[in-house]
Amino acid sequence: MNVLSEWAFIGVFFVLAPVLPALPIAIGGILSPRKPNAIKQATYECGVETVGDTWVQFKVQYYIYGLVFLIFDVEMVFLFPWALAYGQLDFFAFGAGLLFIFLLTDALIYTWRKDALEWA
Amino acid sequence: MVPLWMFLTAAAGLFAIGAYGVLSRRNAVAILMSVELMLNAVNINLVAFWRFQTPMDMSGQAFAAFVFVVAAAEAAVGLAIIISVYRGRRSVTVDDVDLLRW
Amino acid sequence: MTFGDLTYEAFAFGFFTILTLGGALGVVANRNLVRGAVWLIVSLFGVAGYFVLLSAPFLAAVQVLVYIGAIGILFTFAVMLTRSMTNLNERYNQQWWIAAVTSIALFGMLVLLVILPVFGEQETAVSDVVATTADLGVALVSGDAYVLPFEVASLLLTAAMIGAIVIAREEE
Amino acid sequence: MDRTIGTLIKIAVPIVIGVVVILILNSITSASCLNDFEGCLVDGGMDTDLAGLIAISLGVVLVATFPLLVTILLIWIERKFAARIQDRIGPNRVGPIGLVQPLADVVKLLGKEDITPAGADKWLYNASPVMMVMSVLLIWAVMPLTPYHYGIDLEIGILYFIAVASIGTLAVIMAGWSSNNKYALLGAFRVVAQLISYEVPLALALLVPVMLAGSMSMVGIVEAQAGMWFLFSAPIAAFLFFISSQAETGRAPFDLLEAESELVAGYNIEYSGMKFAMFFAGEFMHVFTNGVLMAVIFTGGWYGPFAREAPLLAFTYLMLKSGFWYLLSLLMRNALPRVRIDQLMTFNWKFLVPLSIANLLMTAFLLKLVQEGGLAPSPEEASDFIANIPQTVVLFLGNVALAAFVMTLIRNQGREERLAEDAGEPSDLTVTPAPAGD
Repeated sequence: MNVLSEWAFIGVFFVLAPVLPALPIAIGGILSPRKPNAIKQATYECGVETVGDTWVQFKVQYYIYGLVFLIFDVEMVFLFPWALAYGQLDFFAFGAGLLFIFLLTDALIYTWRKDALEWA
Repeated sequence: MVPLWMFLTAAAGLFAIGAYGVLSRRNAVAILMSVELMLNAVNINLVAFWRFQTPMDMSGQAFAAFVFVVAAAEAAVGLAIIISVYRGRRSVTVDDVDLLRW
Repeated sequence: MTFGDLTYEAFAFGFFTILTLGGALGVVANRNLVRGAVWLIVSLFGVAGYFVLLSAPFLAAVQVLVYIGAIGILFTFAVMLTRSMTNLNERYNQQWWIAAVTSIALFGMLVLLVILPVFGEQETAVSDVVATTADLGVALVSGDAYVLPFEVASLLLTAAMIGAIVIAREEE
Repeated sequence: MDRTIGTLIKIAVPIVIGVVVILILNSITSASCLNDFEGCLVDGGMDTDLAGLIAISLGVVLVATFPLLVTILLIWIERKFAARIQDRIGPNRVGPIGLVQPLADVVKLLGKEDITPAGADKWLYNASPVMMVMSVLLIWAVMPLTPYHYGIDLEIGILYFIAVASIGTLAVIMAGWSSNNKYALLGAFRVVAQLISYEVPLALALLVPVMLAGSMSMVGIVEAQAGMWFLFSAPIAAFLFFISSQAETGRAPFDLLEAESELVAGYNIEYSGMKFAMFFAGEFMHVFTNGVLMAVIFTGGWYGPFAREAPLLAFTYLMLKSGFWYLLSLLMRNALPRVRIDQLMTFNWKFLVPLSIANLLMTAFLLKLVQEGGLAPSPEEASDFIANIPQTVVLFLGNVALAAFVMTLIRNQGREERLAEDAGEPSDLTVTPAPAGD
């Protein structure tokens, strides 16, 4: 079970990592004065009263970036084992990887020509 | 070592909760989230059987990787459809989207 | 340092179950969909913990990277874009109790048919030799194993990307 | 004359102190109980698992507090460096040369009042600064500090690093949403769009060292650089990793995170006191961590003459190399103007991502060519310098060719645009001025 004892370190790290930054925040919470009043807690709009609640009509652009990132992220899932085992593979593996990457670059070229990646 | 049936019951529970979410929620995005849960339950089962039955060969991990691809593609296209439905109908609750053409 | 005795592992398994099933309940029964997305991310962390317990570290890292890093963010964007984050009072449709009954029946059926036969004997794994990520890399591209699904997966991703972009930005 | 002696002394004194400290520490670490702490506990009558757990948590505390302490020093270095570039002195009142200034800042911040805005989402609001710092701290779990002292040698080191970096993106979304402020939400979404688009070239650039080293674990990558640093066999990948890791932390020219001209100072507008300080501590630590990662992945981590015999000497090599990269990113931060959001996105999707894909394919092809042609160093002589030279020359030339090709492409593109501008009609690729809307 060597895999598990390796990850025990990571498990303890995941437990301790939030504690270390939370410590100063907690100390700050104790030491600092606590006098909340309505004006202080109003949302900060450069001094102007807030208008309407917190949603704003969003552009689809954010979704397009998230989508392209998702597709390239999943491409990463396949490319990491391919790159890892690349030493012991032959030219056929390079061809398979080339085709895999070529198809996804083709999708990127499509989005480029359709100007989907523009910010405006 | 945690026995196999514990993993299977947990995955079955996750699958049932996901099914309940799909069947009962009104908001399309919430339904898609529950579908993601069901896909995760399938993934747990795949990896659990791979670990207990045949840890030597690669079938389990490869299958789980392909489930990732399908889940990602499904989430991407599903959310795109929901966004364009929202643009057309200004609401995402599933009951309003009843006409075949809008 | 041996770490594999039952108490620590069972404790870790219990913690991850709480994360997964609690997150799943949060996704199903939340008022404000952004918090629903956060519950989904919590539940996906639990599933990543399962993969670690099943000694598949590559899948655990991929789960965090793909699901939480990309799909979680995509859901948050979609929730913002469709303005469904204001707290929805009627979350469930009318036949929610039928849905509840069917899902409980589904869970019972799964337990009866799938888990009972396996209940007794599968206490420990068949062997501890676990295939590594390099073997996955070799398997993904070697002729006799998974090279065809490997290429079809990239085709599927291309089609999903182009299709989603065409649908999403239809009006400009 | 006495001024030069004064400056000489000022330089000599810290170096002497540094050497003395290294010698003392070197002798301490050979003490028995420190080396085998767990054995110490077990002899003291504790059952093995509890001892194991305590040894692990001690290791975790040691590995996690190092970056936090270094951050305090970083704040001083940043302010001094920025001051010197703007031709002023920088903090020098508190302490000998302003060294105690960061501690004074921390004490002041501890005293500041934490105002939680009305209608804020309590749980997410408090969790996001902690998650921001956590996502940086977790990277240090796999960092190989010396040949024998490192957190843990994970078999999937690099993938773990990218996965943990995406938790930082989540922290930004949660901060933007939970502070119930329109502009914070807008700022958070612009920053998340930047973070996720720059993660694509980062991951593609990291594929090249994994391919060269044949292993994903950080310790494996450092060991694979015994013969030749990856900086020389994959310079374009190093360039891509450096640029996208700068953008990933929201520093230097990609400074949208808390730019002054930003919408009301970006997503951390509703935070005050120690929570606000945590966002900045996370950012400073992230920049230093990127410097150390640049050193570990591309410039041979702790490798150097006699690195294996004296672990502390190896550690100083690592710190010198990461210091170099860290100062380079500081220089970029203080010298370059800020990039507008649409130029930022066009730069990434139309230059970095295609370049990283071309670089990956070119390196894969050349690596296969070298292996077939027999130029590659055989495994047992992989660590001596001479055997690595043929493979590195071939890869370096490939990188130079790709860079030359890309440069001519850009030059023609620029010339075509100038011609179009002279002829009066704008070609389709000129960068349109910033849109009036968001």
